[in-house]
Amino acid sequence: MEYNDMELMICLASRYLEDDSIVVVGTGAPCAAAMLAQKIYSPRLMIMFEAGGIGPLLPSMPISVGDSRTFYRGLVAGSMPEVMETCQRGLVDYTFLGGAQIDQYGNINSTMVGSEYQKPKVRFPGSGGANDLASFCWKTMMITPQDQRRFTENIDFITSPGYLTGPGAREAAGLPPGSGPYKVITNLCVIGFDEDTKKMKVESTHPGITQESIIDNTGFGLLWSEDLTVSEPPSEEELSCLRNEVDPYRYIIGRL
Amino acid sequence: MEYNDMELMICLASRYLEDDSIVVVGTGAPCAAAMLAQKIYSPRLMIMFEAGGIGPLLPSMPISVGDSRTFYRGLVAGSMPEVMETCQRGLVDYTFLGGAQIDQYGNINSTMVGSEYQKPKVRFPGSGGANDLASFCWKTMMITPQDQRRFTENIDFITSPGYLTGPGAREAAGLPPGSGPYKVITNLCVIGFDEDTKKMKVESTHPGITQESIIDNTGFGLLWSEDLTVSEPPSEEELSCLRNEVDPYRYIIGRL
Amino acid sequence: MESFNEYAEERKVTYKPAGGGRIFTNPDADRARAYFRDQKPRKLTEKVTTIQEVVNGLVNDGDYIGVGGFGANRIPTAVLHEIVRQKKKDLGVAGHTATHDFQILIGGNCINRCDIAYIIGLEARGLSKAARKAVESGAIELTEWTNAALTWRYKAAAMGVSFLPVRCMLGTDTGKRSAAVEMECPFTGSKYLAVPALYPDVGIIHVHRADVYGNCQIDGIMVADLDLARAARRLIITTERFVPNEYIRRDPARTVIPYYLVDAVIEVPFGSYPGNMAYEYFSDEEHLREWLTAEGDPESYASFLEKHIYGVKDFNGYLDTIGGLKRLQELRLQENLVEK
Amino acid sequence: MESFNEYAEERKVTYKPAGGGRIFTNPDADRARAYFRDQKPRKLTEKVTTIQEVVNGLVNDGDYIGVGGFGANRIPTAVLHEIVRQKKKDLGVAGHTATHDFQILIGGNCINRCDIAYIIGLEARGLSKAARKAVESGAIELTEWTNAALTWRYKAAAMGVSFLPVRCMLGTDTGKRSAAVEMECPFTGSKYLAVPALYPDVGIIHVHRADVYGNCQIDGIMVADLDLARAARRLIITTERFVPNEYIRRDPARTVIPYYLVDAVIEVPFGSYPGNMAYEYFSDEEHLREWLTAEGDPESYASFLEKHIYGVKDFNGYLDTIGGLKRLQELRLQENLVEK
Repeated sequence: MEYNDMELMICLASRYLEDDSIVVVGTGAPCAAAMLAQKIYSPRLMIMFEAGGIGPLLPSMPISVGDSRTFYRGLVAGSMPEVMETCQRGLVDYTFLGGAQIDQYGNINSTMVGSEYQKPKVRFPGSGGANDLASFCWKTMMITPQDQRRFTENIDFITSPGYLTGPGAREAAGLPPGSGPYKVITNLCVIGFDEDTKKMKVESTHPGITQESIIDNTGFGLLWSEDLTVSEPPSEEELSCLRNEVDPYRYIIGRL
Repeated sequence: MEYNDMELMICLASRYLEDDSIVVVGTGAPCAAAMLAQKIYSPRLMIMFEAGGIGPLLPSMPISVGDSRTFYRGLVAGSMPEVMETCQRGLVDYTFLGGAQIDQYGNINSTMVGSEYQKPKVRFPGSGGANDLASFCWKTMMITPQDQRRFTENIDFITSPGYLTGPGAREAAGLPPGSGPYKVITNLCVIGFDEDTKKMKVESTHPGITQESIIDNTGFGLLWSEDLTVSEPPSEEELSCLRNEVDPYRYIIGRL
Repeated sequence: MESFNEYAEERKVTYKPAGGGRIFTNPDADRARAYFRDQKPRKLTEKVTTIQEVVNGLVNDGDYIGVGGFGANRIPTAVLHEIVRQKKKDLGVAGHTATHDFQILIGGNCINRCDIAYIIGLEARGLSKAARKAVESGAIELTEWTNAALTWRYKAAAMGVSFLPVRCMLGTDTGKRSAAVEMECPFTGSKYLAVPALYPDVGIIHVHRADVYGNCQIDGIMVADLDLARAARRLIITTERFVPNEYIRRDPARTVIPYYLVDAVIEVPFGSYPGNMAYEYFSDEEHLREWLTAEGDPESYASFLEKHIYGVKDFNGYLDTIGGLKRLQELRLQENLVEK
Repeated sequence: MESFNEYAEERKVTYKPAGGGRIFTNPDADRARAYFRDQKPRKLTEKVTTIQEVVNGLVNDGDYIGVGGFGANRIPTAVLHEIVRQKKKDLGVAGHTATHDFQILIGGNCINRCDIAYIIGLEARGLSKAARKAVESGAIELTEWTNAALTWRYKAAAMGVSFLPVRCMLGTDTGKRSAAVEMECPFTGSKYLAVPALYPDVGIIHVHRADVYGNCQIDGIMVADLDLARAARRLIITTERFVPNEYIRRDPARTVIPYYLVDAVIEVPFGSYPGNMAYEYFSDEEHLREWLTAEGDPESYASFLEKHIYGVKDFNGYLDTIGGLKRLQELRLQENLVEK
């Protein structure tokens, strides 16, 4: 079955969300991945939204993390402090972030490009809840296209913490021990983080993608897993569920 | 009209609760005073209870500051943090406290009598919310019988702050400026606090009570107002309202 | 334009213990995070059990417990009686206006340490002689706080931080017998007391409605229970009645305790008796008076406890001793005839 | 027995600014207390007024405002439009996921400073070119925060303290561009950032129901509005509909904003349009798209604002320009056909 990059990334991401765990997601691809996971792999995955929606029976894709779908037939219609405090307290397993730049330690920039803060070349929306979720949730995941511009040695602004400067740096900064980046899912490969160096380590390359092309699309040196595999492509079940139930209007996955 | 000490104290106290203000009360005499004030002087006096009840249409005297009467047809059925934070934020005008001992600066003991903390001669319930309310509310009032044992130079334990050691002491301790003891209403007189020394100053003596008997019943030196008056005794309206509407079963005011 | 970073320069400040009290529970937020990650049941599965089992399994000798409600209002009586019946020992207790709940645990000699705000008294009902005697004997180690301070200690834990700044207890002996620490605001220089997060080993809360997963609704005031539920390492819920999950989902704004905080849930009709349960039944003032009176004499106290707790199998047995459904219906009527 | 006062000895610590950002509002809790004592309307009297009057009377040039809801969900559109129409200048804004609300104020050039968590974007809808241009030009002074940090800054104010300790922003440039201060826990020694209380001059919140005194009910999620309502020096409420005080008293547990926090209340049906109002009407995605598109070209932008804001008298006039009740009924249907 054919599929596009977005479909591939969403299907791969959905497989990492364990059943009986809690994930805080935003709109877009992360939400699609969580919905897909619920429908195929993890029926009791609990989805939270930072504006207060907890455990909805999502009827369709929310357009805002605060719209009424985020608590449609939900378990709790709470508040932003309620959700953020649940995260800070250590109850949330996963979160998904996006961003304009990411470095080898999984630090993410969603604030600005440029060298002068008050006069940015490009200004992005900023942290929103991203810094909070990357600080508090146990495992941070990212879905992002991979290229030299995005995967860069020195990002212009660390909006949300990855492993900062390497081993021990999160703990030294005061961030909760044991938390941090978990997987980065791109259009080329699935990347984890090396336990010793806390640097990105490619775990699987997508079908048809060469190591070379991954290296060419990355602005820093990547580690490679000793057990490097080829990513299992989206199954027919995943794709049909994603296309027919999760995103029937193809808002997120776009046209083939 | 005849009246007993409790009726006298409640009637006098009720006159100090201004309309359109907020008071946090406990059970017993303070609650009776607030209800009486609402019915005669201050129909829009807003009564709060520290367990969370806000603005009830009190059908009868609560037996606990957390029982269901404290929010009966109320404006808010809130929580303890909600009420305490409203007090800490500076929105609450009055509170009423009781206690076993009080000193000339209006410091109150409701914790223990004795010299050894771990082996008290008599142990009382402790602060409850009293320390909080005395710290946060703008004006603290007290209804108490007056005698040498209660009105004492050195109280055994400062549970709730009055003016501590005198002028500036509350502020130096970090307590909110402008807050503090306001009136002490006893069976003998109404006592205010001298602006300069923050010591108790008698403002009015009750009908038939001599200055001598007040001095005899006080364990420290009292100041006397230059405008010392005789307290206006309970009116017929006050007494009949107190007896027929506020406390028809005479739980608080007892038998004549 | 005005700016308010007056103290924006690096500066040395002093943390100074305000009191010599002991902190009975570890306030470390990271330790709590690890516990919540590993032990909190995030499965949306049935957690229905019995009072006997839950006390046997989740309440250990030496545990520190936090009790929901407000003394004799919406209290989890069934669990408290079972703790006494199972002779749990050396419990620590958060005494934020602990009245009848405290009195029950004192009856079983279950407590050896207590964070106090208000104990011994039963508000307008008078004082418990048994509780006073236990406390005056020195058998219970005490650290002094206030209702707000204990509420905010729960809130710190609920927020996931190890302390919060507060403005109560300043300048008083209450503060001197607490375990608070004097500090100042990094922005204004104002004095504060820091209070440590309070993570009870076990929280016990009675609610109006819950589903079998533990999603809970409470009517009326919440007292400090939202924060207690979030602060507790283990959380036991008793509920007046079970409702279907569908009922919970119909109005998610009413879910005040979500299932992922809850370790066990048990249906206990009239579960707050002899305490008041808002909109359900009033407190049994007669029975509470009997209890206070019985405490006056060792023999009558022992036989009172035997009759109502030790001598019965469970909470339903207790309800039988006080007149059963007939008496409970009177109390329901009293709650509803409130304007009389 | 274990004790946890490891750091119970007096000790020196260092407060160190984490970032060079400016604090736009005075975090002093005593100053706020004095204001609340003197200015907060504790009278239980009618506070009904009009949008024109309230913006004229309660929103001053230079004020710092906090907007309720979440960007394009339950936002007080009528007040925001009137602020633009009355050409208010030099406003400060709390930008916690400020999306369409921010976009409106940018349309009127009303903002000169902003505490940012999330601005410019409209979530899944894309980015506002006008907002981006305004921010990139350097015309708006920025201090960087996060959604949680801003929420907790409101909460500090709501609690009546001048700061709270938090664990976000640590180690990042977000922290370096904030005005937080590095400190440590008095009990555990753990590192925290202190964030300053945020007391907006004006809070503006749209609710589902309110009585004429300002007692408010909100359906669905609260976002950060409970704390915003308590933090704001002046508070403006718009409501979908008025209800009698008796309706409020029927279920006091539902009152999330009590009257004594409220300075003015105005009934504005469809008041969150073009934003979503839970259980009432969905967001008007078409109109929001038009708005984003119009921003692409100065002329079309000007005429768009003229048509929808400057050229109409009031919010009802605006609703006429987008199709009136017919369109609004479509959005109500959409909210109710959510499973389609």
